[in-house]
Amino acid sequence: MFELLWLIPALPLAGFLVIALMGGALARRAVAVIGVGSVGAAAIVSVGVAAQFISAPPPGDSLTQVLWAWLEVGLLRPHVALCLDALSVTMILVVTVVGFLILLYSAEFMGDDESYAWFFAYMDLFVASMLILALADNLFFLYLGWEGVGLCSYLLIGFWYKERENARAAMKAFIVTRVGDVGLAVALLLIFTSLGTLQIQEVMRRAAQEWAVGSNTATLAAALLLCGAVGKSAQAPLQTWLPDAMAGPTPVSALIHAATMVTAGVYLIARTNGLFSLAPAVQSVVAIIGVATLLLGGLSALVQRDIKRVLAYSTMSQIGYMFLALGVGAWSAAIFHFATHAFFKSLLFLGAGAVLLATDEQRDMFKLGGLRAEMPYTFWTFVAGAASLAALPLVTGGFYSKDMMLWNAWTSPKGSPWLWLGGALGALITALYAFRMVFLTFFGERKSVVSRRPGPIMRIPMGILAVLSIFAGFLETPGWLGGMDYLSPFLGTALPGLPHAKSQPAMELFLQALTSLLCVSGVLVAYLLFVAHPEVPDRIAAIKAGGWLQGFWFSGWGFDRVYEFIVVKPFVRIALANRGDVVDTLFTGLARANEALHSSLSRTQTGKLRDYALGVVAGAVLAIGIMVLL
Amino acid sequence: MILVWLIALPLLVGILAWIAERRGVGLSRWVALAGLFVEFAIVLRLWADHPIRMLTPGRATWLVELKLAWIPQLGISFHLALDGLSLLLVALAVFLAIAGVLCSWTEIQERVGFFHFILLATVTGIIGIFLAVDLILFFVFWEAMLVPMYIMIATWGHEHRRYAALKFFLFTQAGGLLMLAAILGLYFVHGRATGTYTFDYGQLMAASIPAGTAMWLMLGFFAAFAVKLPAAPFHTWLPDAHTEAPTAGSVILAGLLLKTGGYGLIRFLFPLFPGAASAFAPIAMTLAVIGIFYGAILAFAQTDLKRLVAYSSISHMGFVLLGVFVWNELALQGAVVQMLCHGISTGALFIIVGQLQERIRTRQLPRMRGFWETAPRMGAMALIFALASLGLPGLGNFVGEFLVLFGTYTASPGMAIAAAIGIVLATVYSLWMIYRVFFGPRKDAVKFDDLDPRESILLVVMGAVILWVGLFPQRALDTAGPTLRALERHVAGSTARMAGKPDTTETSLSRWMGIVLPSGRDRDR
Amino acid sequence: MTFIELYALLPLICLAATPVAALAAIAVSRDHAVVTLVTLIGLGLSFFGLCAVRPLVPMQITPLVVMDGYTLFFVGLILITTAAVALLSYQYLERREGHPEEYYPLLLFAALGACVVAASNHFASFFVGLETLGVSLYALIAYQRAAPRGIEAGIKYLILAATADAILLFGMALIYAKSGSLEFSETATSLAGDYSGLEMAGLALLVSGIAFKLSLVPFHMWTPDVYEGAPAPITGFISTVSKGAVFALLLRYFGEVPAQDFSSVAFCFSAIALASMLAGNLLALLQDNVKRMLAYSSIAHLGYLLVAFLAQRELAVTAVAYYFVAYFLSILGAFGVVGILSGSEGEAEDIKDYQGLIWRRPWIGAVFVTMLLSLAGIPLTAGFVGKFYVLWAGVDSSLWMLVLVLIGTSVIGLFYYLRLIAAMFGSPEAPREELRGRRAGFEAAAAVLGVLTILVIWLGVYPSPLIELIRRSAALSGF
Amino acid sequence: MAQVPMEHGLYVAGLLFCLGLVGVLVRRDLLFVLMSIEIMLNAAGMAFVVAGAGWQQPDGQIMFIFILTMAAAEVAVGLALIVQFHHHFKTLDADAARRMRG
Repeated sequence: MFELLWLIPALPLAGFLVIALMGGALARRAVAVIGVGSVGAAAIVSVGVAAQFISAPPPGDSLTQVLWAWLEVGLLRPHVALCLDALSVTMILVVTVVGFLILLYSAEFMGDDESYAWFFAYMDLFVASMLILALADNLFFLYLGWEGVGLCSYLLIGFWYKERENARAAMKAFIVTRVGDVGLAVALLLIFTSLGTLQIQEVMRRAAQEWAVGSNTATLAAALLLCGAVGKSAQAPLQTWLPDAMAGPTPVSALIHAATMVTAGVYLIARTNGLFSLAPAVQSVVAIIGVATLLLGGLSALVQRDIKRVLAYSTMSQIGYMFLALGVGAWSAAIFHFATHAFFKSLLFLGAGAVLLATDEQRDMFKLGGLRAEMPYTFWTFVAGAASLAALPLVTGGFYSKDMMLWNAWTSPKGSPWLWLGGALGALITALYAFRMVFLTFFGERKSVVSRRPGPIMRIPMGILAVLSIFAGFLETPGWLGGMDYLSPFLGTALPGLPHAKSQPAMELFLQALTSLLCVSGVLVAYLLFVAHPEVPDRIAAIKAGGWLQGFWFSGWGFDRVYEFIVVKPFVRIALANRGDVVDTLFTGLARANEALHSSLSRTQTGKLRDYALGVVAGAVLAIGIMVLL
Repeated sequence: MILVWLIALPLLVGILAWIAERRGVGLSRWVALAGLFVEFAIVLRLWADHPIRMLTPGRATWLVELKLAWIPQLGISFHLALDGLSLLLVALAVFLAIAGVLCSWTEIQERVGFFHFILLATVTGIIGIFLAVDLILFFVFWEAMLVPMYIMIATWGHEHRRYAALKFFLFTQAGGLLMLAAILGLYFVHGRATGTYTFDYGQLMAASIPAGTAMWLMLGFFAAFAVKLPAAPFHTWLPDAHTEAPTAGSVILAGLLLKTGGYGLIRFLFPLFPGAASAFAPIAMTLAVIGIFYGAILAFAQTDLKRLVAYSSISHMGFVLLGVFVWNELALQGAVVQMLCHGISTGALFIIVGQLQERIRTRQLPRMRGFWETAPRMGAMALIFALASLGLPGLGNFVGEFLVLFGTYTASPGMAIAAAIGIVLATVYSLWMIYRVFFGPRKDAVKFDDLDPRESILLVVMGAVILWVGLFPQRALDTAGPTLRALERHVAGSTARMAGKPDTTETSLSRWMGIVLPSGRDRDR
Repeated sequence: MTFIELYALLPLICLAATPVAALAAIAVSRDHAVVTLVTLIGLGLSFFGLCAVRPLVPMQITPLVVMDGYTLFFVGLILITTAAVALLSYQYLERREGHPEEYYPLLLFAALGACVVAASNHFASFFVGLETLGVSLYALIAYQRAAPRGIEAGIKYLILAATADAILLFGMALIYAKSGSLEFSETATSLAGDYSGLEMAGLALLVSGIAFKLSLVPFHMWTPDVYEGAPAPITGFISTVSKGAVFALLLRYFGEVPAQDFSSVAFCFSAIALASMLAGNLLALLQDNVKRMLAYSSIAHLGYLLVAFLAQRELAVTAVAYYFVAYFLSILGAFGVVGILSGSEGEAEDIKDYQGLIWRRPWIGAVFVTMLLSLAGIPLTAGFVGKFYVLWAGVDSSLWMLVLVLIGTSVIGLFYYLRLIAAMFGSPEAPREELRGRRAGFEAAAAVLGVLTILVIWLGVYPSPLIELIRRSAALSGF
Repeated sequence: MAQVPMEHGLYVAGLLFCLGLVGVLVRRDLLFVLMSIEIMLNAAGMAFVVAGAGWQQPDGQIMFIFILTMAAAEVAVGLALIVQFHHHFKTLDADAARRMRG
C-alpha cells in the first residue's frame, strides 16, 4: 500500500484538473462524481495506507517517498517528497474522511449553484493542497501546500464573488494569512541558512544537535514558525479574517475554516515540535496565545447573531485550546482535539448549512427558532455536535479531548494552574454559546419558513459525523474510565510524549468533575437565558456596561477597527497620496528646468543685428580676458 | 554561424512580413508567426544540445561562439557567444515575440506589415544583446533596439504615446551613454595596463582596475542597467512606457527589455568590476528593497490597470536586482528564474489587459467590475498570473523569489526579511487587481465575449510554462548553472586577488574635471 | 614654384577654373542644366586631380599652401559635399523665380575658398580663402532677392561676418607683430618661447574669429537666422563646408600651437565647448522651426567636436575627421530633405509640415529619420561612430567634465530629434501645402539623398574602411 | 626718420579698431554700420602695416592690400544687399530686420 502514497494527494489533484479543464463540458452529475469520487478514492487509499501503517509500521516509524527533485541549487535541495508518519497518518485520515463527507454533502447542498463545477474543482484542489501540507517531507514543499490551501480558501470564500463583501472577505483572509506567512517564509530562510537543510526530520535532528535550548536562533526560528501558525490558524492577533471568511459557502466553512486548513498552524507546530522544545519561551507564548484566543473567541461567540459567525469564533476558540495544549507540550492532546474538533465542528457547520438552506440563507439566529420540530434530523445531529463542542461529560468526544488538554495544562511541567483556569473558563463559555446557538435556532417560537429539508446525500455525512463526534472520544479516555489510549502511543512515534507526571487520580477526578460541572452549568444557564427567560439578555444589554461589552465582543474585540486605523488607512492614504509617483516630479522637474532654460536662452535670440554683434564682441572680450588675464 | 542566423532571422522575417502585407495583412501575421516558430525551433535545438556540450570537461562555458573582425583599428570585433544564461533569455525572447505576434492579431489593424517589422526588429536587437560579448557590439544592440521600440510605442500606442515613447528613449539613452563612457574608460584602463586595446568581454574580465576608477566605471554600467531594470529611483519611464505601448510593446518591454538590465548586471557589471560591485552592493540592495516596496505600493494606488501591472514590474525586478547584488549561486539562480517568470507572467497580464481594452475600450479600474461573470476564462487566466505575481508556490515566480531570498538571507538577513515582507504587498495589489476587475456585481452595460481560442491557447501555454518552471525548475537551473557558477568563481577569484592591493586612484579634482585650471601667470609647459 | 608644385595644386586649379568656365557657359546661353553639368564636371575633374596628386603628398607649396593627406581628405570632402549641394539645389532652384545660373559659380567660389582654407598654413592664404568663401556666401544666402528673409539673413551674415573678420584680422596682426611671421609654424615657435599679453590677445581674437565661423557660443547668434533665411541647400553648405574647412584650419593651427599646453587657451576652448553643447541643445529644445532647430543642433555638434579637439593629437585628428564625415552626410541629408519638401513659396520648415511624413512619403521620411538618428548619435548610423570617436578621445584624455556634459546634452539633443521624429510618425494630417509633385531634378536630388542614406548606414555598420582612410591621410600629414 | 615704437602704432590701430567696433554696436543705419566695419578692417590693416614695418618685412603691406581688396568685394556685395534691404523693408534701420528670431 505504501507505494500508493503519492496517490493520496494526486487523486484530488487529478479531480481538480479534470474538472477545471473540462468543466464546461461535463454534466453536473459527472462533476459531482469526479469531485467527490476523487476525494473518496483518496480516503480509501488513506485508510489502506493507515491500516498498513498501524499493522506493519515501516522501519523507524516513518517512510519517505521521493517523487522528483524539485530543485537543486547549492545546498538547497528540497524534493517533492511525501513523508508518512503517525502524525501525517492522522492528518490524512481526518482530511480525506472529513473531506469526503463534506464533499458528499456539497453534492446536494450546492446543487443549485451555477458554478457547480468550479466549486468542486476548488474543493478538490484544496484537499490536494491540504494533503500535500500534511505529507510534505520538507518545509519548502510544505510551504507549497500551505500557500495552496490559502489560495483555495481565498477562492472559496470569494466563491460567490458577485457580492462585493464576499470578495473583500476573501481578499482579507488571504492577505492576513500572508502576513503570518512571511514569518514562516523567514523561518525557512533562517532554518536553511543555519542548518543547511529543510528536510523536516533532518532539521529536528540537526537543531537538537546544534542549537542549545533557549538559544537565540532556536527562539527566533520557533517564533517565526509561530507567526505562520498564528496567521493560518486564526489566533490572536491575526484572527480577524476568520469570521469574515464565513462569506463562503457553508461546506467550505466546514471543511476549510473548521476542520482542516485552520488547524494547519497546529499541525505545523506539532510537526516542528523539536524546534519549539528548544525554545521554551516561544512555547509559553504559544500557550498564552492559545488561552487568549480561546477566551477572546468564546466571548465573541457569545454575542453573535449570525450562526456561522458563532461557529467561526468557536473555531477560533477551539484552536486556541489546541494551541494551549501545544504550548504545554501536550502534542498528542492537541492532535486529539484536532480530530474531534474536525468531526464536531464540521458537523455543526453542516447542520447550520442545512438550516440555512432550509430558511433561505437566514443567518440571524434571532430570526430563526423552533426548527426542532421541522427538522428533527438536523436538530439531533446538531445537538450531538453542540454537545461535543460543549464537552458534555462522558458521552461526547469533545469531553475527552478537552479534558486531556486541560489536565495536561495543569500537570505538564510547562503548564500552570492559570492556564488551566483559562481553559476551564473557556469550557463554561463554550457550553454557554454552543447551547445558546442550539436554543435560539431550534427552540422557541418558529420565525421562519422551512422551504427545504436535507435529502439523503446531505443526511448521510451528517449522520456519520455525528457518530464520529460522539464516539471519537473513546480513542483516549482517562484512567478511571477504562484508560483507553489508542492515540497517544500511536502518535508517540512522531511526537514526544509528556514526561510522566506522578499520577494524581484524585486531583484528576476532581478537576474533571469541576470542568464537567462548568460545562453542564453552561448549558443550564443557556437554557435559562435563551429559553426560559429570553428577556434577560436584553436587559443585560440595556445596562450601559453590558451594552458596551456586547458591542465590544460582537465586533471581535475591536481588532478590525484597530487594524483599519493603524495599518489599512495609513497604507491606503500613503499609497493614494503618492499615486502620481513623487519620484517622477524629480524628472519632470528636470524637464521643466530645461524648458525654462530653453525659453530664457531663446529670449537672447532677439533677431536684432546689434545684439548679435554685441554677442560677438562680448565673446571676443571674454576670450581676451581669459587668455590674457588667466 | 548559427548565432548570426539567430539574430538575422527575426529581422529577415520582419522584412518578409512587411513585404507580405501587400498580399494581405493576414499573410503578414502568418509569416511573422511562422518565422518565429522556426527561430524557436532553432533555440530549442540548441537547448537540446546544451547539456551534452556543457558537461564535456575542459570546454569553456560558451556553447557556441563566433568571432569576426569588425573594426579592428579600435579593437572592436563582431563577437557573439551563447551559453546557458543567454540561451534561456534568447528562448524567452523568442517565446515572448511569438506571444507578441499572437496578442496583436486583432489589436493591430493599422500598418500591420510595418508593425511586424518593428516588432521583430526589436526582438532582433534584444537577441543581439543576449549574444554579444564584445562590449561595443553589446552597446550597439543595446541602443539600436531602442529605435524600433520607440517607433512601436509612438505609432501604435495609446493616448499619451509620444510622451511615453520619448521618456523611455531619453532615460535609456542617458543611462546608455554613461555606460558607453564607462566602457571606454575600461578599455583605456585595460589597454594602458596590458598594451592590448580591446573591447572583448573575455579579455576585459581579466583587467585589474584600481578600486577608485573601478567604482566610477561600475557606476557607469550601473546607470544603464538600473534604468533598464528599472531600479528605483530611475523607474519613472516604465509606467508611462508600459501603459502607453500597444500590448505587444508592453509584453516586449516588460518581458524582455527589463531583462536586458538584469542580464547586463549578471554578465557584465559584476564580472567586470567584482570589487567595486561588491562594495556597492549594500546600496544596490537597499535600492532593490526600496524598489520592491515602492513599486508595490504604487501599483496598489493606480486606477489604470495597465499602470498597475507596470508598477508591479518595478517591484518584481527589485528581486532581480537584489539577487544579482547578493551574488551567490542561490540568489543568482533566483534572479535568472525570476527574470524568466516575470517575463512570462507580467507579459501575460499585459496581454490580458490588452484583451480587456480591446473589448471595453478602457483601462480604468473604476469602469470595470464583476467581469468574472462575463468572461470566466479570462478571469481564471488573470487569476493564475496574478497568483504567479504574488509568488504562489508551484508557479515559477515563487521559485525565483525564494531562491533570491535564500541567497540574500545568507548575505544579509535584514534585506531578506524586508524583501519577504514585500511579498505581502504583492499579495495586496495582485488580489486588489483581481477584486476590482473580476469580482463584485457586473456592470450592466458592459458585455463582451470571453477569450477566443487563439487568446485562450496563448494564455494557457504561458500559464503552463509558468507552472512548469514552478514545479520542474531544474531544467532551467541546470541550463544557467554552469555560467553562473563560472561567473561566481571568477568574481570570487578577482576579489581575492584585489584584496590587499593599495588604492592608486588619481583623485585630483582638476584632473577629474578634465580642465587644468590655470594658476596665476605661471604658464610653464 | 616648380612645375611639380603647380601640379600638386591641380585640384585647386581645376576648382578655380570651373566657375570661370561656368560663367563663360552662362554668357553663351542661360541654361540651368548646362551650368549644373559644367559645375559637376569641374568638381569631378578636381576630385580626379585629388587622386592624381595623392602620391606627391605631403608637399609644402610656397609658404602659403600645404598639400598633405589631411588637406586632401578635407578637400575631397568639400568637393563631394559641394557636388551634393549642387545636385540638391537644382530641383530647388527650378521651382523658384529668378535666374538660377549664377548660383553655381558662387557655390564653386565658396568651395574654392573653403579648400584654400583647409590647405592653408599661412595667415595670408587663410585670410584669402576665408574671404572668398565668405563673400560668396553673402551672395548665396541672399540669392533669392524676392524673399525678405533671405535679404535679412544676408545682411545679418554680412555685417557680423565682416566684424568677425575684422576681429580675426586684428588678431592676426597682433600675432604677426610679436612673431614677425605669418606662417603658422613660425608663430608657434614664437608662442612657444617668450610670449606677451599682446600676443595672447592676438590669439584670443583669432580664436574669436574662428569661433564665429564655427558658430560656437557666444559667437553663435547669427546661426539660426542665417540658416532660416538661406535657401535650404545653402544652409546645408554653410553648416558643412564652411564649418568643416574652418575646423580643419583650427586643427592645423593648433597642431602647430598646441592648445593643450597653454592652460588658459585650453580653458577658453573648454568653456566654449561647454557653452556650445549646453546652449546649442537647450536652444533647440522646443524649436518649432526645423531649420532653426538644425542650426542650434549644429552649434551643439561643433561643441562636441571641440571635445575631441581638446583631446590628444592623434586621436583628435581621426575623431574630428570621422565626426565630420558623419556630420556632413547627416546634416546634408537633413537639409536635402528640407529642400526637397519645399514648395515654390515657402520652405518646409515648420514642424507641422512633417506631421505624418513617414506615412505620406515613406522614403523621404525614412531618409529624414535616418539623418536625425545619425545626428542624435544612435548606433548603426555614422553619427554614432562619430560620437563614439569623440567620447573615445575625451575619455582617453580624461576630460571627464566635458564627457559628462556631452552625455547630458546628448540626451537633451535626443529630445528634439525625437520630437521631430515623433511628428513624422504622427497621424498624417493634410499638409498645409501639398508638397508632392515632381519637378526637374527631383530624381537627382532623390538619388543624392539615397546615396547619403546608404553611406550614413554603411559607415555606421562598417566604419572600418573610412577609419583606415583617415588614418592613412593623417599619417601623410604633419600630425 | 625716428623710429616710432611698434607698440605705439598698434595702440593707435587698436583705438581705431575700437572706434569701428563701437560704431557697429551703436549705429542703426546700415550704411554707417558698413562704414564702421571699413574702419575696423582698416585698423587691422594698419596694425599689419605697423607690424610689417617693425619687422622690416613687406608681409604687412601685402596683407593690407589683401584686406583692401577684400573690403572692396565685401562693400560691393554689402551695398547691393542694402539696396535690396531698402527695397523690402523701406528703411535702412538695422533693427527693422527682426523677422527671424527665437
